[in-house]
Amino acid sequence: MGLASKIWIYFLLIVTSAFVFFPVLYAFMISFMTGPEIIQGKFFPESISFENYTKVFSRLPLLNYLLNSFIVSVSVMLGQLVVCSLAAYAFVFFKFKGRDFIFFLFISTMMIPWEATMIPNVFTIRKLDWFNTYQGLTLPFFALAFGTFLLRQHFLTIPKELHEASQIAGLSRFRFFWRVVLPVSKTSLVTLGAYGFLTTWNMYLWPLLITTNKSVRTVQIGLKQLQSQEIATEWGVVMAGVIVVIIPTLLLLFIGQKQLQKGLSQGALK
Amino acid sequence: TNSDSKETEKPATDNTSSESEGTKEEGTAPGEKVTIEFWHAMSGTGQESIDAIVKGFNESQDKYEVKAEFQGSYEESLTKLRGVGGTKDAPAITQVFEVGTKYMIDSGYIEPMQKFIDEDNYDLSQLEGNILNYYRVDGDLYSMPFNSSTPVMIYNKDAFKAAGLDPEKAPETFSEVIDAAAKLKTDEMYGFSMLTYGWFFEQLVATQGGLYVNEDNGRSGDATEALFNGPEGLNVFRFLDTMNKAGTFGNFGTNWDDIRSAFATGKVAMYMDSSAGVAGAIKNAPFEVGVAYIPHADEVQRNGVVIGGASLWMSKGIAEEEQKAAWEFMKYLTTPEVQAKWHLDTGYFAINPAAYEEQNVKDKWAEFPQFKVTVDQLQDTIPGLATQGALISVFPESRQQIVTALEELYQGKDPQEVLDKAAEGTNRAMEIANKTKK
Amino acid sequence: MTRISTMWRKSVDGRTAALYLLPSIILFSIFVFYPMFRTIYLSFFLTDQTGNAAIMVGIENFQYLLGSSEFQNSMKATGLFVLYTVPITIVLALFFALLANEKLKGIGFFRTMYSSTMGISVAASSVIWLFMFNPSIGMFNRLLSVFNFPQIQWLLDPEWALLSVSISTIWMNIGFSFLILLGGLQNIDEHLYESSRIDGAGYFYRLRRITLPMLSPTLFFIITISLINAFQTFGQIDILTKGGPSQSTNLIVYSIYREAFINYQFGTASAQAVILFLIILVVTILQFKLGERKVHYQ
Amino acid sequence: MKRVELIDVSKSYDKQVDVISNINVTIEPGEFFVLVGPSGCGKSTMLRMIAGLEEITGGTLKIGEKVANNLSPDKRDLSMVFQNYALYPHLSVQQNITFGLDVKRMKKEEQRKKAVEVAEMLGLTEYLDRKPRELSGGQRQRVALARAIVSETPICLMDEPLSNLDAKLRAHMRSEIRRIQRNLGITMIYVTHDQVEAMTMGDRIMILHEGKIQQIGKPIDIYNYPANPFVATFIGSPPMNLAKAEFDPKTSELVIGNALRLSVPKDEIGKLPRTSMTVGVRPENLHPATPENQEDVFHVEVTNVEILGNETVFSFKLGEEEWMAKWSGQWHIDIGDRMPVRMEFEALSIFDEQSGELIKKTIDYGNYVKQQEVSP
Amino acid sequence: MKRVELIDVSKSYDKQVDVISNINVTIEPGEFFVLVGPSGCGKSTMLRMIAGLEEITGGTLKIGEKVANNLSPDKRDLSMVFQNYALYPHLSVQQNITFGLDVKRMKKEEQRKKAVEVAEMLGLTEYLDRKPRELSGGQRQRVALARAIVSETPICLMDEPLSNLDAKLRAHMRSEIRRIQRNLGITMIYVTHDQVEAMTMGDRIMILHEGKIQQIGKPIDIYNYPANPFVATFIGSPPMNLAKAEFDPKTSELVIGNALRLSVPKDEIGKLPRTSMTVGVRPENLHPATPENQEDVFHVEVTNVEILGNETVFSFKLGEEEWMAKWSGQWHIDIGDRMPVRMEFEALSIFDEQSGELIKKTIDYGNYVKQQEVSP
Ligand SMILES: Nc1ncnc2c1ncn2[C@@H]1O[C@H](COP(=O)(O)OP(=O)(O)OP(=O)(O)O)[C@@H](O)[C@H]1O
Ligand SMILES: Nc1ncnc2c1ncn2[C@@H]1O[C@H](COP(=O)(O)OP(=O)(O)OP(=O)(O)O)[C@@H](O)[C@H]1O
Ligand SMILES: [Mg+2]
Ligand SMILES: [Mg+2]
Repeated sequence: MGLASKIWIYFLLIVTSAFVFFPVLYAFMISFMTGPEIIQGKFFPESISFENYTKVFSRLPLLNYLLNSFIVSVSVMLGQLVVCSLAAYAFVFFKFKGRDFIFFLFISTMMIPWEATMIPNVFTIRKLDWFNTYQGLTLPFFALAFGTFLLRQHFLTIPKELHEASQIAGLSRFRFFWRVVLPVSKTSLVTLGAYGFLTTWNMYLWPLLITTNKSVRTVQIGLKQLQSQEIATEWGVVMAGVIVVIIPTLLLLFIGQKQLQKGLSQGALK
Repeated sequence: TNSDSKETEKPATDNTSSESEGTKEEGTAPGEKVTIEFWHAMSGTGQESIDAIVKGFNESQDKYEVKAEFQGSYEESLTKLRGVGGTKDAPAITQVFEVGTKYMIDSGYIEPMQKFIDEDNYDLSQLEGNILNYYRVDGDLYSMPFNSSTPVMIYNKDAFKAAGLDPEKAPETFSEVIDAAAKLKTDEMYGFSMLTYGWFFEQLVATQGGLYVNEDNGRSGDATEALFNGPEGLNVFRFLDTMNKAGTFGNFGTNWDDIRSAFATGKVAMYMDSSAGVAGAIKNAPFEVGVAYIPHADEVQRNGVVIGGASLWMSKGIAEEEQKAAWEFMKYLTTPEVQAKWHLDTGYFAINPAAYEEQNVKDKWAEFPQFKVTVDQLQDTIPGLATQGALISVFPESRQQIVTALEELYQGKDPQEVLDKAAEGTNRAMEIANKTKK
Repeated sequence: MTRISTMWRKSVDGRTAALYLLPSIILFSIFVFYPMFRTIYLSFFLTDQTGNAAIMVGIENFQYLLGSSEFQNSMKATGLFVLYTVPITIVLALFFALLANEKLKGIGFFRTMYSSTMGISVAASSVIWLFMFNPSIGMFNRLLSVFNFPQIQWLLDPEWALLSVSISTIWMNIGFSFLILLGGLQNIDEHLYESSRIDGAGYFYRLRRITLPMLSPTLFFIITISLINAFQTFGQIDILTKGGPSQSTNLIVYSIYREAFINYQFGTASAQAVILFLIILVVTILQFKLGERKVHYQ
Repeated sequence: MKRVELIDVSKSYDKQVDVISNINVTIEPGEFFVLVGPSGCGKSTMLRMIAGLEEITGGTLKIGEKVANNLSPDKRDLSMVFQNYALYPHLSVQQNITFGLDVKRMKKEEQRKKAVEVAEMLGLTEYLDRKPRELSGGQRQRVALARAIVSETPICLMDEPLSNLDAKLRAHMRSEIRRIQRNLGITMIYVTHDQVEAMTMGDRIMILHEGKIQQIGKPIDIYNYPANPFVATFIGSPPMNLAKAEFDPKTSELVIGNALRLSVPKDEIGKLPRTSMTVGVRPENLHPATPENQEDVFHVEVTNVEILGNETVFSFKLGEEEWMAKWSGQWHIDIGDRMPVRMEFEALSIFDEQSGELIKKTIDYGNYVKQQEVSP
Repeated sequence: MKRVELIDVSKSYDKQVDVISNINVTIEPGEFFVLVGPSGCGKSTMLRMIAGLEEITGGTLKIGEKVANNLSPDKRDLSMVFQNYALYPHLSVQQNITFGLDVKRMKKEEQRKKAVEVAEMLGLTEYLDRKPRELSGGQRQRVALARAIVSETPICLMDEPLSNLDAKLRAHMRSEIRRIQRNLGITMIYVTHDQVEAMTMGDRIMILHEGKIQQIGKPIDIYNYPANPFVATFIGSPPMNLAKAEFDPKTSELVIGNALRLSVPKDEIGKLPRTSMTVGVRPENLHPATPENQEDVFHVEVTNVEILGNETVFSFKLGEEEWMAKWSGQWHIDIGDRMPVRMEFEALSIFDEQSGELIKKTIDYGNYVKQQEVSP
């Protein structure tokens, strides 16, 4: 690559990524401001004050929430990886009657608005007596059409020679899945994992509806607790909450990115 | 868990069994504390205050333990209550917004407050009558008022001075407001604004003595027809329309914080806010803030305001002991000290006026005389059907219709036309609700 | 007898596959299909305040909805919203992914930047955008005033509101689309590029003839997902506009939410959900029919 | 050690024309069976059918004594070297090699030992920790080969396993594969394009052309007595020279390509068909004429010359055909030179013109050291 | 027509040991330059560096007269056949072939014409509409080849382009490639493992071993006068036989592998080193002894025999070395037979034992038709 095009690309990279990241930066700045500063619409805080952060932590059992969020997100992530990869594997490496139909049935679950199914699900969870439990928070999300779809698309790109070679080596169906398909699909698994983790981390309504006390509540509910309806919102505190809530996920993305990178450099097929 | 249904049918007097099964984890062996849940929708400072009050109650005695749990917005917590309402999983106390009153009464999940008042011979007169009125249906009090607020008009005294108006005398009638707004209008600043929210419309209708729906505002039977598109409602829409057309009205949408920041940054000189927002307005504004009664139409007498906010409801189907605990807690809530704290922390009214005699409240009022205006307005209110507030189960939906009507009005549509449309929508909603009612 | 046994043997694939699909099927049945059938059932009823079916009205709910200008408006808004967000999100994400696919020093940093929005919940990002759109203290209007442009009522002007919500939605979705597309790009066999570069193909030629065709499974995927997600957008509407002003951002899902959670009209809410489901179904089928033909699998 | 039997096997992709049709062949236990044929004739397809990777459209495949048409590949207990290697990109060379062993739950220690052993044999020792994409083409091919070798299955299928190796290594591998196959008694089915491999490794060769069997037999028999002109030109490099010929009863001579006359020995005349026929002669049987031996010599004009080091191949026109002669040693011939070439009737193969059937074999050209004088 | 010049070029992956070091070579415009070497010696790497696909770690690459180290591949105006084909899976054969033409905005009609033409030549006509995955290995390779051929760039790089083709097709392709290269004056750099290709196609050959140049020269010169034992054994199949030898001044004989004594002609004695040396003799120079010629004959015990059709190769032990002899024709030899073998001192190549340098060349073994009698 020539120097000129390198500079050009770097320029584009810097400008566009700055645009993308700006809102986060903005929230970050606000989280250090006092009420009047915010109202005056400043961009840089006059002085770095951690008052908002201390308020956030004193108001909410935030560490507890973070821990719950973490447990729930990791469980859902793992559950999704297992359930979805199994299903996607069946869709790609098995031939059976009605495969396309069942696949479409799966896809169709994505089209059902979650809001429409939520209330019956709350009743189901209550019947199962899963209020305020981790399984209530996680289990309904283990099966994910999106994840199945994502993995299916990736599995489809696995050269069929690998399947053939494994069959010749005497690999059973499951072991081919375990020993070959999963390792070479690392990128998609990491992507799906990140997706599962983040969406779960960011879930609000469901954890709110099936928890009635702090024991297993997650951090997004905490975020909501910082905003008020009729009484003036303290934006600084809210933004501090936002920052606290997104830092773990950004961190995860960063680590995931590294993993992804590693996976990619090794995974390139053929 | 399949004993749920049996449990609810069983008379609550069967003490032993309801005790052992009723309060799952914390089974109440004699001498142990009775633990109850209190579901609320207060976030931010409100929640902080509630937590402190609950802590105070738990420490004040050793028989009961209250656990205050945030359950999301009013809508969300109500949705959740639907999941557990009438069962033993229901919380002993739930906070429900004022427009859910009719819904709660009809739901069958709750035990009317009046029952405990009567049993305990509780003296209701110590509480603010104008607040109780709202929650009283056919003479019975159904729920305990908790966080109550009314609308007020807040204005920028500095801007008044700059425009040559008297900062100590806010405009009182619609036409006064219209005139003042015209004078206050500058390139940077609008004269008047109001959150696009049905509540304010209701207030402006009520203060003229107008009813919202028929059947005596829904209090003598299930309402079937909206009346808010009558002359009073039209007055309000014309009032807003005039300013909007004149360019003196600023539209800052449906979000409380937007309109407040507009005021704080000098984008609008007068606006309608909740009494609970007064403290914040004063704190954030870099200028002097005045608080006034809400305006009324020129040709009528001011009737006053309707109470807003939320009240506390007692669940049915839970152990009697828990109901008792809940009642004790509610009584604690109404004590002047607690109410004083609540008022100071949040800006909501004290439902017990004795609280205003507490020293800390007096101190605060001395510092911010504006607070007193809110209370005066409430106490000046003339009790009547209009100011008692409407009682319909589809209130949230109706409010939404009003919001749409207001938005269309601001886009330049005809006031009567948009109002009629809102009334029509409300009528349909009421019709369905009445049809499907068991 | 032998025929049965061969059939049994031939179906072994199907039976094993069922085993792999079982967890998904069970969970879907409980948490998706069952509620969906309930929804469909409810859509033929008027419900009482607690959400139970009360009066059977047949297809009246549907008739009412299709005739109601409010719902038509909802559909229109949803359509426009999908039109504004999906193509732009994907084009931008693709552009970023192509940039970030270059092998350069520090590219990992930029990749993290681009994907960062995926790590931010809809609630959190909506709060941030709400703040930026604030007509008095928000970033945008302050910028406009610095350059002496007229102020824009981002979320309050019915002309602008949908656009503003779309802008923030594009931002929220870009991280995820970016990540998926980047993954797709990196899976393309390096040799193909080598070969084409030797042929003297320029950047855009390569993009058109190799990158896009080879990326087509991923593109297909992300388009499908984005479409479905766009039809189901809810969170940002709830926080940014609550469907207003003048219903201009009252997307169908938000309208369903409002019907169900605020108005307790489960019948009409269900009917709306069913209609939405059908719309997405049709779009997705079209997408599969038209799209998958153009997709090149290995 | 297992027998592999194909009975009337045929195959078509997508219900189109058969790429393989009516194959009948039995590969004996422990046999080294070589499959050759022009590119695209269906060799890989046949291997893949035996391996169970491709469905069999028609006919029966037996492995051992069992019908295996519907047996899944992992039940067939065989190993295969794929034409395009099919290495696992995510595994190191060593893991790739031991993949099959691991599947069979062999002990790790033993796996390692085996891997090291076979890597040693294939010159892969220093690459054991690399990933496939860090290897050269030939190294990758050797990994694929190693994978098949370590598995020690009773049947082994190899699809051009040495095509990317240099001559020296290839010679080495040839003998190694043969040795292992013999020692373990593996039934080997081996596809190759290399004449030397085909001639030296196989117990039998099968020649396939457009999905049909042309001839099966011992390598040397096929070389000497090709069943038809196709086989004649396919086996042997440069290929056998062919031309149309007619018998001229007047002079008792064979007129080859309208250009060359060769007297026919008396006792052979009866065997020749009266109509025209196809005659063939291998390039190495077109000898340089010596001063002593001037019988059956004709002169040709050289159109192309290639010196291969230890032998020289030159082409010339015979009638409409381009013929080639191969002489051992390096000959300094220039294009345009007229060369005296000697051809004997005995060296000719004669095929029926219509059916292509072999009518007259070459005489046995074997040089018997013990029985006869040693002579070139 | 462009010159390609490598000056002191070297390459290492990941800063590890050099896989290519200090390559200095100039490939002349229009030259057919063949690159050979054992698997993994760096041939593909070198091609990829010339193509610009691999960074050059050290040294200078010039294409035409310009330094090209940092030139991007598309600016180098060359074409390449990849060892693993690198076909576009999503394009049909025809589209694959015309990809490069399309890049150059050639008219569609003309593209089609060219594609059909080259497909005809490579026997791909019926596959033009298929996708690569529906082709056999050899067909894929031909598509890759076709792609390079149609592009008609001044420089063409081919990485084992014929390895998956059968002998007949390969022979055909050899001459076609050579013809096109000559006609268009393409500068060709050609990697192969095939001895015949190396010997017949190249104007010059370069032999690479562990990234270092061993010898560059005309094919026949390299065959006859290998610069060192490595080249000697690498070029020629079977390879040259090597053994340690010492000169015994007493008897004026060369003692080869402690087993064989060969008398040295007087005038050669002076040229031999006094210490030990490596001698080599090509298998085809180990002649069968005839009754007339009993000089320098020795008897060996046969350990292995391979009949290749037109020639026979057998092995025997000489001291510790395994030697091979290649006799033309089919010889019925059995393992264990004792064979009389004749070897002439003139045919020996002698290398310095330490440096490996060639000390004594074989005498010119050319058979001159015109100048001398035709004799085997
Ligand atoms: N990406 C890589 N990383 C590290 N080493 C590599 C990489 N690619 C090739 N090599 C090593 O570099 C050496 C030369 O490889 P190259 O592909 O040039 O060999 P080659 O001469 O083409 O061999 P072959 O005839 O087997 O194709 C080999 O030893 C190989 O293992
Ligand atoms: N998936 C497929 N769909 C259609 N035709 C195919 C497919 N795979 C192979 N063929 C065709 O079948 C024929 C036989 O292919 P096969 O791979 O068996 O040839 P081969 O003998 O191995 O050739 P090579 O020596 O070139 O590898 C070829 O003409 C090929 O084009
Ligand atoms: Mg093949
Ligand atoms: Mg190579």
